[in-house]
Amino acid sequence: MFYREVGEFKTSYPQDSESFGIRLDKYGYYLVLFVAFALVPFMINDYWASAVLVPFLVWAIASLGLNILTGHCGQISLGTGGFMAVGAYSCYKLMTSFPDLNIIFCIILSGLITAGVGILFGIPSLRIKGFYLAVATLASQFFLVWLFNRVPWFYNYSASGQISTPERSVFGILVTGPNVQPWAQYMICLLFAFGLAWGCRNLTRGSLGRKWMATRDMDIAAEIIGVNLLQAKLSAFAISSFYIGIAGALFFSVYLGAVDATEAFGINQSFLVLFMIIIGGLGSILGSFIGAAFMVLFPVLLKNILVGWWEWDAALATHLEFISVGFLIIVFLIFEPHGLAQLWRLLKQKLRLWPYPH
Amino acid sequence: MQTLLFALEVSLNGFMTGILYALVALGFVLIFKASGVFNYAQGVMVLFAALTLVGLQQGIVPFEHLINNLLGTSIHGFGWNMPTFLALLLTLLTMLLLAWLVEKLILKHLVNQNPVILFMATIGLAYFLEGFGDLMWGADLKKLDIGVPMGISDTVEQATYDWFGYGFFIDRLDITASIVAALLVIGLTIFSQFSKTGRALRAVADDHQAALSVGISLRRIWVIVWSIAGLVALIAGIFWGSKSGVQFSLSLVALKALPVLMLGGLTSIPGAIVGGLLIGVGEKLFDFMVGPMIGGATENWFAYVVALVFLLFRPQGLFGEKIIERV
Amino acid sequence: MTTAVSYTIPELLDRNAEKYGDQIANREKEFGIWQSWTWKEVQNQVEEIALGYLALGIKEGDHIAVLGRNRPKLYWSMVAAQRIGAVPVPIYQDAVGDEIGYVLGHCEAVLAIAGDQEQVDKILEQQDKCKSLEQIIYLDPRGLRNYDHSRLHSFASLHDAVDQNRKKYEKELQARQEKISPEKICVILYTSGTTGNPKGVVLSHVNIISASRDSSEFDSLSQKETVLAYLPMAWVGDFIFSIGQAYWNGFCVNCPESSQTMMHDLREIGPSYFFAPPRVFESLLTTCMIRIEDAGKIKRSMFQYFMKHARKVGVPIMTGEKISPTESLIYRIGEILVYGPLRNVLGLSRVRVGYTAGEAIGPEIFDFYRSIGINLKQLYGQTEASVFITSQPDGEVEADSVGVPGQGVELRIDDRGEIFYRSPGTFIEYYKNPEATKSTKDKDGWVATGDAGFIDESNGHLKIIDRAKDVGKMANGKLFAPKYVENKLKFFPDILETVVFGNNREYCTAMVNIDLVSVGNWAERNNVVYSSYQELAGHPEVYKIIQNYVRQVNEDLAGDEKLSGCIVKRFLVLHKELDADDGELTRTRKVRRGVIEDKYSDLVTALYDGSKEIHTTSEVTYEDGRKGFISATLKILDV
Amino acid sequence: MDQTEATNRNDTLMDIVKVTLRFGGVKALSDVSFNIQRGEIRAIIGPNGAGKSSMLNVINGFYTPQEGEIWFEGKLRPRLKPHQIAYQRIARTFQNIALFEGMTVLDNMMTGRMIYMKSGLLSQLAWWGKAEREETENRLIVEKIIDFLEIQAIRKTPVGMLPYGLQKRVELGRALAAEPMLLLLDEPMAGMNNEEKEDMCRFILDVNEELGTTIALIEHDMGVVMDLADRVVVIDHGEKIADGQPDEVRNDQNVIDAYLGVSH
Repeated sequence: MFYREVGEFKTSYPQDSESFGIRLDKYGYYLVLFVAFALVPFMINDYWASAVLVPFLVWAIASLGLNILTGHCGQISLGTGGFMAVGAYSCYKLMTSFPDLNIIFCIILSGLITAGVGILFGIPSLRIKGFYLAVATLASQFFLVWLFNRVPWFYNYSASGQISTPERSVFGILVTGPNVQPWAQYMICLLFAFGLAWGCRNLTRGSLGRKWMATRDMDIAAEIIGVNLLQAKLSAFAISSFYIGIAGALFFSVYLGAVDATEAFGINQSFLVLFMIIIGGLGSILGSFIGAAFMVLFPVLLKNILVGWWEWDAALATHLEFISVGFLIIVFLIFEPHGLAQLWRLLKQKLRLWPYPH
Repeated sequence: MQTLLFALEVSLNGFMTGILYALVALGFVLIFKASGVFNYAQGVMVLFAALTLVGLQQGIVPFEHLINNLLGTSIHGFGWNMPTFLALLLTLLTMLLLAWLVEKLILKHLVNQNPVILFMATIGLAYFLEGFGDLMWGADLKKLDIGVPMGISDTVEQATYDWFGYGFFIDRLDITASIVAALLVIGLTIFSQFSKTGRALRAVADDHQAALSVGISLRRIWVIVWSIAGLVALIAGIFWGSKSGVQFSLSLVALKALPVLMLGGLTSIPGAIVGGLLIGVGEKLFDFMVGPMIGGATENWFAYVVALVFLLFRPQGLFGEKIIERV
Repeated sequence: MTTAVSYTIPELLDRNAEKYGDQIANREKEFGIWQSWTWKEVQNQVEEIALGYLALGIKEGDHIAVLGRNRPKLYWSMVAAQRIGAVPVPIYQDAVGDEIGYVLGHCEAVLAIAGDQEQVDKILEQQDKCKSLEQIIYLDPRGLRNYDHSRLHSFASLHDAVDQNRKKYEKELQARQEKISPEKICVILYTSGTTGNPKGVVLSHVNIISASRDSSEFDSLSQKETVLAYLPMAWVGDFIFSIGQAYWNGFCVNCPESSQTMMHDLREIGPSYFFAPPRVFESLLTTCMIRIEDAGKIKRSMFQYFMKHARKVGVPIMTGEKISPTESLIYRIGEILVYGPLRNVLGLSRVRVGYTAGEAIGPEIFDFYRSIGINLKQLYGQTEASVFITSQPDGEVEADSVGVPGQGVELRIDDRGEIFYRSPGTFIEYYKNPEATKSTKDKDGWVATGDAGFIDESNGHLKIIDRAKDVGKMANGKLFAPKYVENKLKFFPDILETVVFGNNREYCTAMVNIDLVSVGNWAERNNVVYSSYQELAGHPEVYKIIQNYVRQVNEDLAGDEKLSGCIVKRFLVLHKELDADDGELTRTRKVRRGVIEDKYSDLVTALYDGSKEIHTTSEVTYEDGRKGFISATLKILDV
Repeated sequence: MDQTEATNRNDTLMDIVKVTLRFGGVKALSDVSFNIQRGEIRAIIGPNGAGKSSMLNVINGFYTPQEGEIWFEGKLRPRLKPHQIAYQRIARTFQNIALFEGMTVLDNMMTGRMIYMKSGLLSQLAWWGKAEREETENRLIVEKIIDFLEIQAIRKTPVGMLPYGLQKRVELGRALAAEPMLLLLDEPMAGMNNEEKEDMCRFILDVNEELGTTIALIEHDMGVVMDLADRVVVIDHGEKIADGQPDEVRNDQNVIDAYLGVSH
């Protein structure tokens, strides 16, 4: 309805493959960026940062990562929590071992370390497919969390077994530790989320992205066309883990500040991210963000209503959250397996064709 | 000698745990064989069955927590205990109802979908059931006791002491569980080999299309297998619940049936049993011998890592059928 | 009188290359994107082609036939021909072999430029009819690899031929260019005509350029316009828009990727100046209505509500009349919800000036487009006039008039009602056909249009009734204007084509062709099963629908004293579509009344002898040129 | 190998020498030898289950024969993985369409150019330099094939939404995108109506003539094979029973016997 595409034409291939090819979409995208970068930092307060925006951005990064592996490359993983733990503990070890190293590099290096671990656990993917692989990834989940719990070197032999972040700053602005400003927390996560989403878009529209999707859609045909399946799958595992590792590092260093492996990176986190991409949309960057927003906002909303307004037990709210999430997953899988992003696409399609129905 | 005997005792205990793993795995295999659905919710079904049983038995008012919050009342149980037999029966009925609902509300709408989608749907179901069970019966740790013999078996201790000079501590519950599990396996085998429904079930597993074309109702079969899986879950729930109480962690233990399955092969009933025993004994022994050196609690991951490594060399599992790729 | 024209088309090209050098002159969607050429590049391209012609030995005054779909290279080929003093002769690309053979032979073309293998095949097939034809150049090499290349050249190979002696050809080109003058022949366009062989209308540079200039001023066209070239290149309209006006104003001409993607490409380009025959507007509207039918109930009723409102106030708004604030507000809401989006999906959002011509357009269709805010106008013209005779100025648009005479055009209507005109665009002659020239154009330059009409005294607008020779008398002396009635019937989307009979008879009758798309859609929605066009056409329910339409038209006619004799009493639905390949329609899809009356004489008899049904057999030509027969029993219904 | 064969090597694109393929105990191919000349259309025919598809799978490396040699471009081909064989510019289509359902026609065909795309991870991540350049260059080549196959109107449609006949055409397009030296077509006309078959025939001939691509195809429809193929090899029960011009093969008694009882 709002689209006026007449007179929008492309005169070169780069133009034709732009991410936001329609003018209106492009304006919308710029508007979102403007709000996110120029307005929100001035309006944000502690509650919004810690309850909504920062977790949203961190989970969005994790969703982007899992979506590369599951949505684009078609390999199911239930080990997201474990890989986030690798990111978090790498970050912790890097921060404490090299206090002079800029936190940004620590986070990126944590991503790279996680990528390495991801490759290791991705090796079976060549021989194991489908559910078998899903179960195999559970091994990484349980093994890694156990590792960080049981080997004291990882938590610097601290008495509580927890790790907690030292204070670090970027350009003189504190970004980690208990005294960090909400807007600084938000901005660093936003920068990572933006940069990684942009990179994800570039990867998935290029030859590597097509390799992944070909592997997902029909692996035998892909191989015969010249896709080295091992390379395609391992690269998906590596890059996916890179993203998830960064999410884990941010989760620990910027968001929570102190974590315990079992609680923070348990199997439920793996499911949480999986649900984000199912509800948001498999194979969609936008979907990763929508899904993360939904899964972060939904419990907050539920809690606010049930506990805050109606003064119910918090435990009850948690049960209801489980029920609703499970229910929603089933509903989405039945009615829209491509998630909210697909609904958005359909809506957009409708608006573009308006007043025609299809 | 002492260590060896000790290890033997550990193995025996592992063997008993393995039987429980096998029981849960059996539920998976049944459903997978008949419907191609990899039912992730099987573990939660175990928890749900146990919760329902305890709740009924202890006379907990369903949703009492919710009702109290909604209406401002403070109901706390009916104030009586239900006879175990009746509670068992009602629980069984609940599991049958659950099977019927699952077919009606979920599976029916997902026929012909990619198996991965179905798998994810069962994860959703698991979440739902977990929340629902807790909402209905409360999330606190409950003790389950339906009169299954428990405690260390004196007979075994005495006997082994007489033989080896070292008394084995074996829980009577485990012994009972083994016997029941064995009976169940035998019963299921007889059922699937000789009953009409059982034959239909196997036909469906072999070839969906062919089964449909000879007039076997796929949906009816699905209800049946999910019901049987519910029954198996109930039995597993009883033993496991009696052993370590009924709580959320029960579903995590039940999750271990997954690597058991991988090891045994997704479609094989004997595989589930052998796999369960191997994992049960393996993880106990590993923790006993290697655990202390690397920090203990290796039971958390041992099963998964074994399955992972094993699958690398034999992707179809111990008893699974070899996958031939075609173009 | 306007000032005389001192340019030729090639000179305009040079002027544009200088004036608008880096502006885009042509675009063509190829390989998924719009490839563009600036005026400078076009100038180079044209020069290169012109040199190529010289290398092939084309002499001054030689005729070069051009046939293929709209592509920049073909346009350049025409201008290049003019550059060396040769004359381009575009030919309808969908013409069958015979017609092409006739034109090639008649104009004695020495060179033919063909778009692709299909066109090359048609030319080669007709070789014996055009002995003068020496060489063929093709654009798309596909499928031509194994052809005998002694007389066949690829477009690309011209370049090599030139390079062998570039200096010499450049010098010759220079000499040739100096010799061309505005009075020389610019193009020969063959008009299909409703009877007989096509006639070659000879137009000079003066004709083309003055017509383009005057019409551009009339609509204040500028260098900024964008047009989509999708109508046949052999049609005078396309020549005027895509070469005449484009070169005069220096605006950009865009060519679609293929005929299937035309609508999509139209939307991408978003022309500001758009021309289409009524048929195109009709089918656009039909598709639009069919697609709306599929919409949900709420959306459909919303659409209908706003369209009703637009019918009420849209046209007055267009003409600049005042309307009440409430109505204006509703129209504005409609603009957001329906009109704007609709223009967008039709690809007409940016149309500043839109024209329809060639035939009468249904008032409903015409008003539909105007009411949603598209400045659609009508003009009246002919090949012989370089298109423009009359056109509607902005703000003076009516569905049933064709506007006022353009700049420099004089009009005269004789006592029989036939329209005559004289203008700077008036053609020189019919090529090699002095008799026809003489009977059409008198020595003072007045040209007979063959159309009957009158000038509305109130506003000076010309109104067309019908072909002069087709306006007849009923047996009772009343006026018989078949085209008028036919058009009214054709305004119903279910009716694709119709022929009305009644000259010198007691009453009128009609043959109807249903629109397979529209009626088929109806059938689908109403679960009417049919296996063929013939079966659907003969369906009793379809007959009922058509009967209903005829009744509506009759009511209209009865209201008009002059035309009350034209009421249709009996009709039948034809078992096959009237087809240009069978000679029943012209290439521009006008009905050939005489041919049809002869071919279906049995049906005409039956329409008047009171019989309830008739068995008939008729010849059809398939797409590949084979012929066959189909027979059917047709019902005849009294209205 | 005798002298005459050796001199023929220049015109021979592929030489299949005594290939035997076994699955467990079952012999799918036994001792099959034939060659494919440069620029020809070579048909492989035979009754159902004769081993035609296995032959194609051996040629493109999906199956590795237990015995025999494959000479490609005058060189003995070592044991290679299927994706390595793709780099030798052997492309194929599949009997049951094997397109990437979740991708558009354009992306499917761009995937066909996989073997030419070599930009590094960082370049792709930033969409800068080689990655973007490579994308544009390859897009142009793919667009030319789209033009060739006359599928401009559907280039951005997800393949899952296309009718069967068009999907087959897109699959041919994907194979052509690899600019193959040897194009393998596995029943390119299976399941098509007559009009679609005619179109496909024309495209195959055009590919062969215009692009000069050597084609080996399996086809069931004998009429089609006789029209298209330059030479035909007939396989039955995993063994070669005839090889030669279409006319010779048609009149070969072995072939007639093999086809007896098979409804054609």
